[in-house]
Amino acid sequence: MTLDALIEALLFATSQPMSARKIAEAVSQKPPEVEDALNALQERLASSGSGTRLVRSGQTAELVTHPDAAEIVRAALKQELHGELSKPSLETLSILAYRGPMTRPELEQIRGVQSSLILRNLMLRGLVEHKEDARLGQPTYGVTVAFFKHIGLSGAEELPDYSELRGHSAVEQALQELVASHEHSA
Amino acid sequence: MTLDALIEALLFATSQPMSARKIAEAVSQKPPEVEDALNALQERLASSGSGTRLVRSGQTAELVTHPDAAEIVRAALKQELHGELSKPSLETLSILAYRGPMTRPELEQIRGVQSSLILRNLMLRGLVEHKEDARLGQPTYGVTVAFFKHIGLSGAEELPDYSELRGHSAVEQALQELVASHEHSA
Amino acid sequence: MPYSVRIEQFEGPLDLLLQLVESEKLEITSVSLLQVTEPFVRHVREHHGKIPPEELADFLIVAARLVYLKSKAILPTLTDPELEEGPDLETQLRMYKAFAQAAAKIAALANAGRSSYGRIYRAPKREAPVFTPPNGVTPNLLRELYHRAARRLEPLIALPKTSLEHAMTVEEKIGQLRDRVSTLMHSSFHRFLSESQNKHEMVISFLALLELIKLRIVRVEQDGHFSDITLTLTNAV
Repeated sequence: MTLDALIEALLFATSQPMSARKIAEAVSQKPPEVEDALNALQERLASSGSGTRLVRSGQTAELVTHPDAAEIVRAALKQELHGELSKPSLETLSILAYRGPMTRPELEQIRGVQSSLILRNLMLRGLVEHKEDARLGQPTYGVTVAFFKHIGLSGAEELPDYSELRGHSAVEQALQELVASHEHSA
Repeated sequence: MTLDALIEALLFATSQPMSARKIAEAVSQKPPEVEDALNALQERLASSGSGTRLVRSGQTAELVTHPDAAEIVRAALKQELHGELSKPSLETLSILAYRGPMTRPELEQIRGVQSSLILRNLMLRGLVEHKEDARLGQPTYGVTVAFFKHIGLSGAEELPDYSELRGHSAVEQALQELVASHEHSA
Repeated sequence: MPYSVRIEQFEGPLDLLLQLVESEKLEITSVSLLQVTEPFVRHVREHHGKIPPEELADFLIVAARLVYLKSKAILPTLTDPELEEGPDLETQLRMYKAFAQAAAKIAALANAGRSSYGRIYRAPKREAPVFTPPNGVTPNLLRELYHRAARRLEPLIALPKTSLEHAMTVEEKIGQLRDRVSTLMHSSFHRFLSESQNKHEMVISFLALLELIKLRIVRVEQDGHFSDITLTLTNAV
């Protein structure tokens, strides 16, 4: 059995998002091999006409249903449509999805407004989480697999205009100046 | 999306065996079409190197993991049940010990993070259980007597600084905010 | 009102600024920012009570930076390191706009209802409920973890109060200023600013000054292009 099939079975059985580290432990393989296998799995599901797909956010992966099946699955699970996201929520989620993981000051630099409450709110809803890497002595935040499931994408790369916004020069400049002013005041 | 992919998504998400009749209802198709699609699904999974397969017995169909992955899958599930508790799990346990029984929104209000997976895991391990009283239409959770016994206590009251910490003012206020937001949104 | 609800009701200062620039059909430039300074300040003043306390300071800071830009246009020697710090407002607004547009696309995705769903975990039937306690958990560890979680909530609960302390009300400051102007009659713009204790106070002083000029309580006089501005109390009071 190929490693990607083995990982597929593992994600299927545990029925929850799993970190690459945990997957690597479970299948007794090194992280680079797991990374390759996750890519292969994602590719195979997409090209073989599967009803499932792999969603990834940062180091976490989950096996989920294809968005084309959303209506039928929702009806079978007797679930209601997700509630609408408010404008500040969408704004925060977008910034974190395109540019995350980032620290709270970095997020606030872009939004121009104090964001601890909106972050808390989104964490309570499971759409945002602490990511492992800290920067400037601050925790970083990023969107979760649940966020991508909600909007029906398999990961950040599928976001509209991803590469353009990811490398937006104004963003780059502003964040660099933020780092500089931090160092200055430190 | 093909009918076999749609059925795959359906079986995947509901996570249980389904009769052909129920499948036909869910996808609004006639039994012969469903029969054909189930055959197609079975064949696709077998030929595309999937980690899952379709098992059919009599009139029911179920998605399961490939037998070649059985050993790894079993070990991973066992690990989840017997491995070390993560920091977030331990924190959840401590909050439920001091402040429980409480609803999931109450727990999340204190932790500031969505906690359904953690609760599920703690319940699977017999450390947390549903308690009898429901609040705000939600079930409540508390630690089990077996867990208290395991750490050498006969109940929550014997926890260090129990009465003082149970009524911690920050916790109290956070929970009041939750009630207020309920009333507000009602 | 609980903090969790209040946050959803008002959009931030950059959103307001962008809406003003766009409603005037302007490009984002330093000149267009000067053009929307007045409506921005007016909006902040009119919605003062509706802006969540924890966001008020941010609205005031943007207002202050706008007024600062405008003041610099008439008083080129004016410099304030703190208000110059970080990316300029124009850059910041452009960046904000890029994400606001992306957010609209994300909203369309979210509203399409094309969500993915994970599996529902169903425990194998034959396995009876197990009890698998963790190793090394002691009552004291539980105490420590619970206490830490409770402490983590404290800044959040104090937030509205600390934010309000941050953003002293403009009205209060206007009162103070009015008194000061009455007694001094002449007050130098530079001195007025240099007496501010910190950035927030300076922000408020700026707004208050603008307020007073608009209400024709204070008259602004400047002898030459680069000389200091003199504030004079008018007969209106």
